[in-house]
Amino acid sequence: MKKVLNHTDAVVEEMLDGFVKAHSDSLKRLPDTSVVIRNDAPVTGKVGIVSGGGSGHEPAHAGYVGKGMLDAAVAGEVFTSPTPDQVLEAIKAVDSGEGVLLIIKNYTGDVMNFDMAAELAEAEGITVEKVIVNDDVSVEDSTFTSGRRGIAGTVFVHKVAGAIAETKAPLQEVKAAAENVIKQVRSMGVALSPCTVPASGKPSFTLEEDEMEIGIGIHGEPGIERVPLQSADRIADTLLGKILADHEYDNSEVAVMINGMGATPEMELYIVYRQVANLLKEKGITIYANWVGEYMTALEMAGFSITLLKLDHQIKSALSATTDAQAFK
Amino acid sequence: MKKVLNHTDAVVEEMLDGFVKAHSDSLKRLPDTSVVIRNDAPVTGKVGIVSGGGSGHEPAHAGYVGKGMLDAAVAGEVFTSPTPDQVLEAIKAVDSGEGVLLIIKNYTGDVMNFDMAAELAEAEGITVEKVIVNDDVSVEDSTFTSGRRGIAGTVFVHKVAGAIAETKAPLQEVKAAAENVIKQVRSMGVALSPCTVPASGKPSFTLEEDEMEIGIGIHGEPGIERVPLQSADRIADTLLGKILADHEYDNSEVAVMINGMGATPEMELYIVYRQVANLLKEKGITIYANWVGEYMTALEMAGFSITLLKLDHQIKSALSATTDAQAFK
Amino acid sequence: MILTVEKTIQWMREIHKRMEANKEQLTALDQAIGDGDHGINMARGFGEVVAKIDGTEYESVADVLKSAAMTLTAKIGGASGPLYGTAFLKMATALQGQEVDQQNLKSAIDQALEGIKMRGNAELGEKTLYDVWYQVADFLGTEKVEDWQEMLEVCQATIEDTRELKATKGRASYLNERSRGHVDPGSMSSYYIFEALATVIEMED
Amino acid sequence: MILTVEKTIQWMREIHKRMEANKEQLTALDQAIGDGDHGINMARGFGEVVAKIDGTEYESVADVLKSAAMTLTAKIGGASGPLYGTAFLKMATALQGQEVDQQNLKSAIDQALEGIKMRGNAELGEKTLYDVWYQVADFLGTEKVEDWQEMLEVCQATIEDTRELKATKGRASYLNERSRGHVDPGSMSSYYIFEALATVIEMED
Ligand SMILES: Nc1ncnc2c1ncn2[C@@H]1O[C@H](COP(=O)(O)OP(=O)(O)O)[C@@H](O)[C@H]1O
Ligand SMILES: Nc1ncnc2c1ncn2[C@@H]1O[C@H](COP(=O)(O)OP(=O)(O)O)[C@@H](O)[C@H]1O
Ligand SMILES: [Mg+2]
Ligand SMILES: [Mg+2]
Ligand SMILES: [Mg+2]
Ligand SMILES: [Mg+2]
Repeated sequence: MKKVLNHTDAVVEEMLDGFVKAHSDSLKRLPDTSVVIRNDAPVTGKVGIVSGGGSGHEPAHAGYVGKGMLDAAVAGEVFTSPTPDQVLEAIKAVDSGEGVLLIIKNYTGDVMNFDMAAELAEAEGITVEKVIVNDDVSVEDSTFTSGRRGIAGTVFVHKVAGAIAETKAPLQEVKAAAENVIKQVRSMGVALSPCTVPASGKPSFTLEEDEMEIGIGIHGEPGIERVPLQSADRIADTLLGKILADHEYDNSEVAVMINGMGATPEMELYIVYRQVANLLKEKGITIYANWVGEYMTALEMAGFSITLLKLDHQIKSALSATTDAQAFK
Repeated sequence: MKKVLNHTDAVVEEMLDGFVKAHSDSLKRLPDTSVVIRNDAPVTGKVGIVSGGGSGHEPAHAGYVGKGMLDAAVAGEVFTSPTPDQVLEAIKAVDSGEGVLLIIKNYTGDVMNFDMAAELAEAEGITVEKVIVNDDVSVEDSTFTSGRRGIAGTVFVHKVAGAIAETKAPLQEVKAAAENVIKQVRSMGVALSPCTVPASGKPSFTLEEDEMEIGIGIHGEPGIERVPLQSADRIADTLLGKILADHEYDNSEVAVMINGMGATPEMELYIVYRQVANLLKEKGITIYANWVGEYMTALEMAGFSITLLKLDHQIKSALSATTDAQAFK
Repeated sequence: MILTVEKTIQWMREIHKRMEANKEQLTALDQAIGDGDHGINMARGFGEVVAKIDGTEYESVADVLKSAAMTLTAKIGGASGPLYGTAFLKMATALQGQEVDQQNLKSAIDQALEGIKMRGNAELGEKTLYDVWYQVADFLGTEKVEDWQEMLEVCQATIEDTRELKATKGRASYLNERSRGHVDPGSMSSYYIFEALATVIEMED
Repeated sequence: MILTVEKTIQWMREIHKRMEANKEQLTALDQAIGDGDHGINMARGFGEVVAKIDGTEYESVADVLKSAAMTLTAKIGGASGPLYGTAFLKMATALQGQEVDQQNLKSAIDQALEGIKMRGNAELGEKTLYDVWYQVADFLGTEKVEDWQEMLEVCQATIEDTRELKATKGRASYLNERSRGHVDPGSMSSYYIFEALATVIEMED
């Protein structure tokens, strides 16, 4: 394992320390927690928005804290959902009396820990609502299983919910906006190389030079299928094909995200964007806005995901609203 | 070699195509060239600013094209300086009659190709000035050799020159501002893994699990010294130590850039930033602003560089000026 | 009385030892069908449990279990944190004010099982740690245990059974058919919990 | 007359063949002390030269060289593009309106050498392609060449000499002492240029 770090069990601590040092003009850390919040939280009259999850997905989640996006992000250990007490601290710190929305990615661990935090917060008299993001079309959508994972599409949920909350909309409205995005967003990813959890020191899997994993999540886990390495255009065809087959996009406007998993050069992301743009044009789908870069990573995994968000009037204006979150522009 | 691409000899072409597709609201490509320019170029009354270099350094250089930064970026093949005719096209396209400043990184190839372009442009009656960035303190500074390389500090030169040019300052003033930044900026980098030029298909060097290269450039070249892998804090100490020894920083204000080389997770960059901030604090040097992320990469190399820019009033206000360049915020 | 305060404390220490010793194994199992943090999580969690215990006086078995539950919930995170936290909390509640014999240990584990089910929404055969707790509860209900190693045989068989199952809950479920052929990491860590339990129960007082 | 239009065209083709055949070797040399693109650059550049030549009629040796010069400058980039572009342009200028014999070939290469020096600012012994051109010019001035293979022996010895030199110009200079022990990639590509030249000069008309 080759990483720039000091102690494998201090990575989250030191990263958060560096992060708030770098952005102390707009953010701070709640003392003795792994919670990063807006300097001005709680914002009077505004619904608080809290997200978070395991670390290793940087810039998620602290990079999305800021005016117009999250009020707080809770960081767990690498790839490990944060614990209920940490989430509770975040909820308490951002509640202005208008209630708090939790944006949770659909992983058993995240759901359970955030649920417990919500129960604890409710017991303290805070109104809490939750939305669960499950945008990964590579996973079968079934009520008998844990369902689909939440991956890069989560960033759009942050953005839209954050923008709506900034208008001082009530909790139910903010929640409805977030759920609308969740209904309209689909993603799928591919990995060319694994990643290494610092405390483990071993790569999450091994791939031959000519293999890739299709349908991966954001935790260095194996994907749905191991297939021969293909050209950028063919991979884009496959991922986009799965996404388009999963939702009704005819004549629609969309936002596109090409999300690097950590080690994929921007050069390659734009080569993928090119093909996605070509394919969508062919299909008569209009790209209203795009994001190409690293938004929801898996440490130093090589690979990327494609996210398509089908737009309506509300989502469009929320995407265009300003935010001073570090990692979204 | 595992890369997301179609044909190894089409990577630059397809990347540029994807890039301008993604950002067509503010940029375009000069037809049949590898030049990306602002949609509104040439801007009347404004000095034009052109930079560029080999590809593989994304978001450099096209990511810095925009209001308040570059008017045009010229892309060469991967790690290969662009040719004079391409640079000439860029110069011609951005000259509004106020002259053009070329921002060149100090590599023999870049210097020669941009020089030839400048000669051709002068022959067509365009006033051209050049500045040469050489911020890499790992290289000995000598008049008998090619001197120091230009690396991540170049981005600050783009920003400051771009901001000054945006105020419609005359060419000499823009040039002087750029040269002032060059005098005040120092950088040094480290690599934990090599990178692979697509057309070559072979990694630029091999490193053992417990080794790193200190004093690397941005082309996957070996560094000044191969040493055992060290902790984040010790690496930061070494790089920063070299930088601080090279210039007078007492009681000064600085801008800091922690630049990922391509595959280094943001987590690690913030762990480095933390130590840099601690060290500078100890030394009584004030951080006025910081940039942590990928600004000048070497494909998928793992590693990072530290850049310190000593500030004065002009640089400070130029750094704070707005820009709509994709990759700078 | 099969568990005393001292033995319960010792139970926690024995669990911790096993989680440390098998950290890599558990993590490797989790890499195959999960996200590769299970051993790290368990070692960290029970490390914290032991650290907490070291500085505290306890009145009852239930107190020790409750303390462990709180620590696990607050220090593990992920899926296993809430699940084991809930399991130990339910055991603590079940054993409140009681001395521990096989019978109320069985009730305690029944309660833990209910807690796991409530939290994780899993059923038998979904390739999760629920499977191991279910079979242990079942085993404790069937006969008077003389040899606690028999409980471990039950666990071992269950773990082996998880191998060929298709996961339908937890992270491994995303792999669908590809989840077959690998032992469930959480079932394995549960095995170490019961192995530690058998060890302390069989210890001389 | 040692070079005709046809032979000059053939020279370009022979160079191209060699650059393609040795693309990996040149790139590997450049990986050791540069940025690993030299073989790719040279193969691309002379590929373009040949493509251009295929569609064009030439009147004179100078015309062919000038066409090659323009293409190299416009299609290679990096350090080698301007350097080889300049070298061929200077040769073209020197040979303008002339038939080519050893004497004016020598003058042409002298001019190329001056051009390289002007562009690259290198001197003898700085571990660059300048070294090879310098020794070739020197060799052509000393005696009437009967066997063109002798020129290649001179080149080979020079390349070998670059191995132990410390680079003070170009990318390899950043490596300082670490640049020793590796042959200069540009010197190697220059060798192929002169090897191709010897081949066409010795060809039957
Ligand atoms: N819904 C569930 N019900 C019961 N146990 C579960 C459930 N989801 C996961 N588990 C257990 O948790 C284990 C994984 O724990 P761990 O790796 O620590 O958490 P995470 O999956 O969040 O990384 C699995 O091996 C499985 O036994
Ligand atoms: N200043 C110089 N003068 C003469 N030759 C040079 C100079 N700098 C570099 N070279 C030659 O160019 C070669 C490198 O060419 P190439 O790899 O194509 O360009 P780059 O260094 O820009 O990647 C070196 O091996 C050397 O022979
Ligand atoms: Mg986990
Ligand atoms: Mg080069
Ligand atoms: Mg796990
Ligand atoms: Mg080179």
